[in-house]
Amino acid sequence: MIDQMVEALIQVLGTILVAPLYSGIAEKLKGVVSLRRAQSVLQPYYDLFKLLKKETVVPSSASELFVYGPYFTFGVYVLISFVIPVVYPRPVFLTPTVDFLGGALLFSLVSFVKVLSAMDSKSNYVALGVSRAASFGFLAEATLITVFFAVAISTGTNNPYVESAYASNPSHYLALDHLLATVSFFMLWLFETGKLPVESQGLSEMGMIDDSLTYEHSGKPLALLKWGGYIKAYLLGSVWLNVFLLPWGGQVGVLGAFFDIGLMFAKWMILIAIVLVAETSLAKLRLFKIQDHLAIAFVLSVFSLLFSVI
Amino acid sequence: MVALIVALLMLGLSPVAALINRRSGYIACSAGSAVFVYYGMTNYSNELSLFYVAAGLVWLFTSVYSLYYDHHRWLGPLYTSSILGMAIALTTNNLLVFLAGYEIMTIPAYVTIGLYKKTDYSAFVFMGFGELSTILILAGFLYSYVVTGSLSFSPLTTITPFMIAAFGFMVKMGILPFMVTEWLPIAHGNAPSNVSAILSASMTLVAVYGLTKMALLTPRPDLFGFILLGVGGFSVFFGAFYAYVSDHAKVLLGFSTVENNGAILTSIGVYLTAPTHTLASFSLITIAVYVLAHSLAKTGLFLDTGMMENESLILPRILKNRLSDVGGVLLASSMSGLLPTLGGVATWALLESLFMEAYTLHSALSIIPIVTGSIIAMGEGFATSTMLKFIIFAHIFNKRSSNEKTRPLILLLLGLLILAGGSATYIFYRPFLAGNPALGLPFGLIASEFSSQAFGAISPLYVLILPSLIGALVIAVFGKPRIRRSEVWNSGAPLNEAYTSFAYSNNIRLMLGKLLLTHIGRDGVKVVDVFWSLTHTVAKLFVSFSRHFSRTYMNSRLSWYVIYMILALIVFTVVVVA
Amino acid sequence: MNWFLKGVRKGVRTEKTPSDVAPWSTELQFKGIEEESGVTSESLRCPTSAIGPGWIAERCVYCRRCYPHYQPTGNHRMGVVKRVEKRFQRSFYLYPIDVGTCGACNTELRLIASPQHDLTRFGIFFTNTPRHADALIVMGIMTKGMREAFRRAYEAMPEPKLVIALGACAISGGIFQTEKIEADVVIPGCPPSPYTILDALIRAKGGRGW
Amino acid sequence: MKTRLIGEMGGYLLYSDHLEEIKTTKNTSNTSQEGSGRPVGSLIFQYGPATGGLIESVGMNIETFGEYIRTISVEPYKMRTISISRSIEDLLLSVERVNGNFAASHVTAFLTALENAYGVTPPRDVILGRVAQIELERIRNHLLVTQRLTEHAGFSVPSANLLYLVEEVNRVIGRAFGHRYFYGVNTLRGFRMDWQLDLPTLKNIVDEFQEVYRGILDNRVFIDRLQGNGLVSIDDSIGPAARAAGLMYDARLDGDLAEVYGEIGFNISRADSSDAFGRLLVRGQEVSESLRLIGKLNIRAQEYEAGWLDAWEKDIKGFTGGGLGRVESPSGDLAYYVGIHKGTISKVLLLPPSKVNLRLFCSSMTGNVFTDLPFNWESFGIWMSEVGVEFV
Repeated sequence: MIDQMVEALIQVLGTILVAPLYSGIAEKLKGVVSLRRAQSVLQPYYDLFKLLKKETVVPSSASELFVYGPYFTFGVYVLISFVIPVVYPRPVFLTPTVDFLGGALLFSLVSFVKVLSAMDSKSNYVALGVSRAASFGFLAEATLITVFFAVAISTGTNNPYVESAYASNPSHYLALDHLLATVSFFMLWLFETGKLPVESQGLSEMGMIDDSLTYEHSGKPLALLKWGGYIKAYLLGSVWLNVFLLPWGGQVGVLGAFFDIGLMFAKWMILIAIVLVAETSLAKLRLFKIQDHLAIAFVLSVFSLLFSVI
Repeated sequence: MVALIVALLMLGLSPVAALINRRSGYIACSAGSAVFVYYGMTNYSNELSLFYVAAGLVWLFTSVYSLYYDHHRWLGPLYTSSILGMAIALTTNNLLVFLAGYEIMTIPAYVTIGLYKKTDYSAFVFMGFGELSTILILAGFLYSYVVTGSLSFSPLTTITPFMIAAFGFMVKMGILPFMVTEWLPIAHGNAPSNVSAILSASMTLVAVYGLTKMALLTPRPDLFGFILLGVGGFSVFFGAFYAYVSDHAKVLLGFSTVENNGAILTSIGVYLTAPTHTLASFSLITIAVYVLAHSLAKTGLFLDTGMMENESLILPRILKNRLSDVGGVLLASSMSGLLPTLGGVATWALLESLFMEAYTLHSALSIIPIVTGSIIAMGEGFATSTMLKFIIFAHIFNKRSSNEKTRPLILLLLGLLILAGGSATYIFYRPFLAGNPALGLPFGLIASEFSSQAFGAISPLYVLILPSLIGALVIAVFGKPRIRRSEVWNSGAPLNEAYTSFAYSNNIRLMLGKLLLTHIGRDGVKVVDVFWSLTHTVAKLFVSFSRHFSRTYMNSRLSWYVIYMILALIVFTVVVVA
Repeated sequence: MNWFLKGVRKGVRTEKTPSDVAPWSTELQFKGIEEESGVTSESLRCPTSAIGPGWIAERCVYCRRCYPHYQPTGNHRMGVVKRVEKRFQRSFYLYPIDVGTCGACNTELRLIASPQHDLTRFGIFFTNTPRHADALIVMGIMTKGMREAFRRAYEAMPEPKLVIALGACAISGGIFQTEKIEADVVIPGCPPSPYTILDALIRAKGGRGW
Repeated sequence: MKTRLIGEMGGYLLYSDHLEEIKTTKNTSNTSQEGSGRPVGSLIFQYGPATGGLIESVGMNIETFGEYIRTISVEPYKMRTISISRSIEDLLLSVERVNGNFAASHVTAFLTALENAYGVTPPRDVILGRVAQIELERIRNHLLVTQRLTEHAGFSVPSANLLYLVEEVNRVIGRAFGHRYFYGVNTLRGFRMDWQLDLPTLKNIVDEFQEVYRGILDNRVFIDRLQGNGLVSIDDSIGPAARAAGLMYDARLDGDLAEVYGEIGFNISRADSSDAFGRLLVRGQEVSESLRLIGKLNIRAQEYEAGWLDAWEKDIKGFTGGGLGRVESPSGDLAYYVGIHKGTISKVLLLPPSKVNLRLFCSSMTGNVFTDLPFNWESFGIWMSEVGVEFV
């Protein structure tokens, strides 16, 4: 049990502390391809560090939900990092808390609380973005659930760790259902993390979707929301890497857990490279075309499910 | 058994008491409901007992709420007699008594809607569908009598009685394409909120109860279940979808009931078609848990609308109160199917059972649960957006402050009940409990199983505790934020007009214009509910027929005719009961 | 893919040191034959009284009437930093607000994001909400319509925060001779060149300038 | 070419060949109309004045029932007043600052109005110098507009590349004229240049722009954001918007500098779609055309001492009259009317292109959605600074 706790600690701290780095690297490389020297790879840490020291401005009619909602969502993200194989390849302490589907429901819980917390500001700009996010939510949530199930059905269990091990077998890996689920989940990841062609981190308020959820926050709650965003990108990205794209190489044991952090770094460089190409060669879709993007992801995931049983 | 008699006696007395004094009627009804809950808990035999608990809790909360809400002299007697009818239907084992209870439950609802009516056809539509439901159920029961030769609920060898009755119950549940029975009377009849809660939360519960009870007596597995499964799935999607584009608070909730009943129907479908007994018993528990989750949350949300001055979410004026805010958010999160609430466990269990079924079937038939599961997953996405819409525009935007304590407290209690209820599901899922001491969970796991091996597992208790604990830890590490108040940032201008609920869901109207037949004209956006327009045509025909009939044969005012018909039905039922 | 390859092929185009600054956006210096005290704003017909004694950067709109008595030196480091905020050393988010510009300050401010200048390498970024901002960059003359918006933007920002006045209009009223806006950092120029802006921003967060 | 109404300037209507006093007042507010009354569930969404998405301060009141824009009205929050009761040289400095990005166009139109009032013609070299400035401004503006469009589309590499080119154009201008926005360059007596115009560098810039431009036109997703976005009616459009709709309409053909443009051989650029995409096409072509024109002008690095002003200075006291100056700014027709009473300026009227474009923008927004607003806005090249200016 002590071993499992240490492994859990490495997995969770490895997630919380390393997640911003990947965003930093991705932004740096994106800047370099855009002809610039660009910011330090450690920029996300600098931003978080500064925000944690700043004052928190709260809209006059907002309640505690506005201030403490981000703390709760951060807590849920940390809980999810116990549950899914994002560093260590075997179940760790507290892993059985929820299964894959439960994990998907926890992601929904986060977005529910995040939306309420942001809307508590009563800002029209937040409402504008939330109304968009809400209208795509049905496809996004459905895809997340079906993708998780696509592999669950091929293995007969909804335990993410078993699925990871199952997919590492080449014949399972190359099966059509696995490949479809892989593509589908990647498309979903682009949407969930606000990457092109779905969203761009621009300055225009008129195009905001995800950015609107942090539009009114400041200081510590903002830091936690941003940090939570990095963790979310890391969690979903790592699931994609460990369960779908590259289910190989995880080492066990306490020392192995340290090795796994390095391994994840290597895997992430591959993901970052793919995203870099996508982010620098694509433009942002028209608003109502985003549903097409998600609909394709959803249909692929449903096909993946069908192929896995027939 | 003593408890049941006491409960029924008190519920039976309450309409009489209400005639004399409304408050005493509600008090009697509350007390009866409390005893009814006690009866359900102490005599827990199978999943059907959970229906007693759910129904009793709905009546209890609504009756206590009505003490602070009612403002019409006929409302009390009608409301309490409807509850009496439900209690009879739920507790009897006799087919005819069930039907009598069913009618006693429904008829006061006609009258209430008739009293509050704003349009003619709403009462007629409700009555029309209500009687259609009764006729189908009666037919199913008669067939059952023919098969078994017994007037009590008894095991069947054929599925036909169940099939016929199922359609009757589905009409009552507002399942696609009968969605109109669910929201129309509430909206157009503009029923008071406590009656809405009864109509939407516990009347459909009785229908689900009847359906489940019949299913339990029917041979299993049967392919008919796949039809229920699929129809349920589409009801989930369309219910949630139309709820999302509704801006009338009660219509939204009515559609949400359609969605939840669809999920329950799907679960019944899984029960009927499950290839293994383990899966069947898992889905049976899921039906009951879903019913409990839906009844409590829906009751709470309808009672919430009772605190609105204007039932349109576009311009709601709701009493602002911290207690009801918290309660509302908790109820909405359960309706959104979010862990760790009761609704979250139910949603998880339903999806899990669908996918387990697809896995165990492992044939072309798997397509049905897979497609249904995917459609329900989409519906759940809409449900989350819908509930966010409700809670945002009822509780966050546009509100007035109030000092009222009691009604918000009821809402808060319901919210807390539903939050804690998620962890209480351990009691119901007793055969599926598990633990993993090596990984820090010595107990508290609900494992979904289709054979001896676990498919997946969740621990609502841990989900309830851990995030808040981690959040508190974060506060301990980084400190509490330094807070300064300032007005909302609206790009440098004062915020004059707030975002409306209509605008919130307008993206979908534009995006899914083909499905909604969106029309943008000079006066704004219009969407057409395809099922409604169909039913509307039928309803109009029905209304004109009834008018013609009443003018020709009654030569009197329409409302007299309605009252006459109701009285006749009451006499009929009393005779049957006797 | 196409644009990814193009971007890689074109390479990084960020300048290592400042080069190529337009002369009439830099510091002016007396280069005449007579005594400096002999030439005044009046004698040189300076429209904003930016002469005497010496050249007053805050007021100059670079009309060149004082030429050849005063000539550009090429020194772009004219910003005056009255308050340094070290907490923003590595992360500095700016919210620009235009209270009445001609548009030139706006363009020059945007151009500090051009690959040549690249503000992000100094940890400086633009943001679209004052809630996320560390500094408010105010440009232009204070117009009636924008006064409230400016106040709201300032109110909306969390502490600690800086106010940076950019361009002659904001810091002295410029050619329009209106009120000056009180600020922690003052960046003269009409408009200030991207070099001048970057230099002042870097010094405002405790750096050595650019 | 037939006479066209361009717009309204302070109680007068400006036609392509004359100015006419308005007899009946009609509503020319910047509001698009759809239906009457407010539908249920709609709200006025206030965008601006202080935004992160737009370069300048501007307030938009958008009537919407969610995402769909019913009507829009634009409010210039930054209203500046320029006093005309000052020396004409000081006034010139203010005119430069009406719109920094079109400073050369404004100064040229203003000076031309003045010169027309007095009936004097400046030396040809001065006119050529002004034309060169306007064309340089056009290149920079079109690059900036293209950059803004790519930025809104999150198209990071072309966006950075274009911003790089805008900065390079500014540097070319800065080296030649001493100032990147032509401030202090034009005087009543001519214009100042410090250095030869660096044509080879400018050619490289335009070449690289053309490469980027072709690249972005290849991207379906990007084009999709512009096509069908912001359709304008042809009749009342000016500048790139008019030419995008295929009209042979350009003040360079019939404005005050038409003669010079005619001599150096100006080719009008046109497209055949009156949406944001068409406007981008026109701008793309115009960048090359402007470069070609500048190459032919061969302006020299020297300051002119114009003698034409002497006549004016002699009888400055007694002169009463007025003149109109009209040039094609990067965003379309720009006109000044200067009235002189007994030797002092008594009236300055301005018709900036942004005022007309603003009306076009508003009318083309009905039926659009929020996310497409920035694309349509940028495609017109509107500068609020010149809309909110009043000469008193």
